[in-house]
Amino acid sequence: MNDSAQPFMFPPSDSARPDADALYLAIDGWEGPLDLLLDLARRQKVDLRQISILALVDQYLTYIERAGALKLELAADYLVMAAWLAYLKSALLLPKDEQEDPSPEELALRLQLRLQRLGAMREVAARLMARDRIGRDVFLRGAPEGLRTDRKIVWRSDMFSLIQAYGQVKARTAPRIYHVANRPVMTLDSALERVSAMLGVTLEWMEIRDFLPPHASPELKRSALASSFVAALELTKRGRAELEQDGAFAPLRIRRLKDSTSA
Amino acid sequence: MNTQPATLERALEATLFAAEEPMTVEALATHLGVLEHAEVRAALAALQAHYIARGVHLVERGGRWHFETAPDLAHLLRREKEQVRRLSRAATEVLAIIAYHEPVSRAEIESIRGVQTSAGTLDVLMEAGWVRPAGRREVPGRPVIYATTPVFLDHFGLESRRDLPGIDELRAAGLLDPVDEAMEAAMRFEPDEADEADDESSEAS
Amino acid sequence: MNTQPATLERALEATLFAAEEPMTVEALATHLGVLEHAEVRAALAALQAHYIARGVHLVERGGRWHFETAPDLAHLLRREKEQVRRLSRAATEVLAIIAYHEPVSRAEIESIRGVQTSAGTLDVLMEAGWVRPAGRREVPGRPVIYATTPVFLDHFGLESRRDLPGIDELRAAGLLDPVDEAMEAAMRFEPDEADEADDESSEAS
Repeated sequence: MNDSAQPFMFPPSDSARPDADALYLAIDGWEGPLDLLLDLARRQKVDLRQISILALVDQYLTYIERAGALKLELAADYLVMAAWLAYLKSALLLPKDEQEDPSPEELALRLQLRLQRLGAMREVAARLMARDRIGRDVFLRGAPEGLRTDRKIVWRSDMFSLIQAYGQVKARTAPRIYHVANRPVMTLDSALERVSAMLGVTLEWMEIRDFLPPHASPELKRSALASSFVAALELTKRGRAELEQDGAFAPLRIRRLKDSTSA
Repeated sequence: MNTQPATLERALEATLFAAEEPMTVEALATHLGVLEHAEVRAALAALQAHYIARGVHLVERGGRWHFETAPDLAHLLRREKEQVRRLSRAATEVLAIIAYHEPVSRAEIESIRGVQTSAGTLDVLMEAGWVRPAGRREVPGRPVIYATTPVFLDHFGLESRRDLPGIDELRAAGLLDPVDEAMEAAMRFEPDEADEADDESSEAS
Repeated sequence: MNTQPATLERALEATLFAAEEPMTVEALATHLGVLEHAEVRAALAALQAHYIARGVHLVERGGRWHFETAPDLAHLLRREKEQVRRLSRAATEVLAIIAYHEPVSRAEIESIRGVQTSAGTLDVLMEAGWVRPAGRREVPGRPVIYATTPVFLDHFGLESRRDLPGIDELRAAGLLDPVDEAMEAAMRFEPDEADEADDESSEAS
């Protein structure tokens, strides 16, 4: 009933790893060279500081021999350890003066210190595992409601933004009215009348600009020029006048055809 | 400080605490190896009394017992974190249109605004509590129509919608721009559009 | 029957009952909108005292607070099927080495154990959430170093690493020092050796 409170699932043990087993000795919990030594040390039931490394090495080598006899496949590090320990044993048995550096005593001490440290760790590991553990000895709430933090947005605006926005909408979408200013123009009819009248005065060539009202505003002058030009074209078409121009943008001249008066 | 709780009371307390589901008296009795159901019932009653003034209550529902948060503290489980955010321009326009023309349908809002209105904009206004659906217009399609709420009046410091300045007052205040400037605004349309897009995307987030 | 619990005490009780994870004083203060952490701490202490004799306890582990069942009721709550599967011996040793030596590199773990540590062992501990990589040691090769987590403290009912069983004794005995250091100390073989050992333990602590 408390399944969810126990996320701590472990594979049963490292020793269950199939491919590691071939070169891995795991008998009665022995896992490696130091482990094996440590276990042997414990079986002597003495303080590691007092233990005879020589005796320990003896036991280890005996064990390896026996294991070999049982046709167990031994891990390479076991054999290295065994070789090293055999050397250590022989060195410890040799007279002192023939020894090299580091001395076998030093090696033995180092081994002892390592065993001591590993022994200490194994002991505290066991004490740690024996504590009141969650999911085994103590249990958490089975069905906690859970805490949730909802983010809530508080919108903010103000009167001015509101009426300003409305003003903009109204302004943007108001019907658009276009005013066209009443500009001074000379119509084609009045230009025709004016040009015809002036052509009647003389038979000489006259520049078309001379037909424009002299005191008109620039806008009216431009309108009059355009109208007078069209009027000149119209009169020429009717056969009442002729036009001439020396080149592009050169002054445009107009004169009455002689016989047109009779016509 | 407290009277020592009885052993059975402690056992029930721990069991119900660790239980993933509410438990019946029978299940509790079986679990704890107690033969007398009456004993369990009495201990449950004592436990319930103990928790009556506390932040957690022991309750029975349909014959099953469990711990739950005291009803007056339920709000602690759902904490709301407030975040103040300014209304986007698009949303402000829609809100203004609703305020001035209510009740209005979405199509009407769009025709007044002259711009398509994303669905999120109305959602934001309803989330803010300023706008509510106010029925349907009895025309083909029966569109939902929207109106403002008292919360809206409150937030904007209005006694009633009649307090909103009229068109003439807006014009007097320079808020209703003359035609030429409206033209200009229309020409500016592109950058504005980009602003709105920004606003609306932030609303959605 | 009981004195009325204070409002903050009730709020903390409800919050910690409902919480899915242990909570720090800071998280509790934020959640409940209490400004003074000292106030929260005081209320937690009162709440802890209230629960001391009950079937459920309020505990602090690595600065985070949670409710759990009383340890003496373990026998009532253990299920037929063990919920915490046994950790392999290799994994328990590695865990102990990390906890007592942290932060520690894999090579250092191996030198203590005298055995190669299979990659799976550290994985298992990290998957359980008890161990985490804690940066790299600034030595050649920059090896990753490992340390324990608050979840580790939680699971093993430790308020802090100072509560690790026997850690003071191990430190005093120099058993947490590297072999090389111990070798040097032992080889010096001087009468004031005891003094030195003391010095080293005080340095280490």
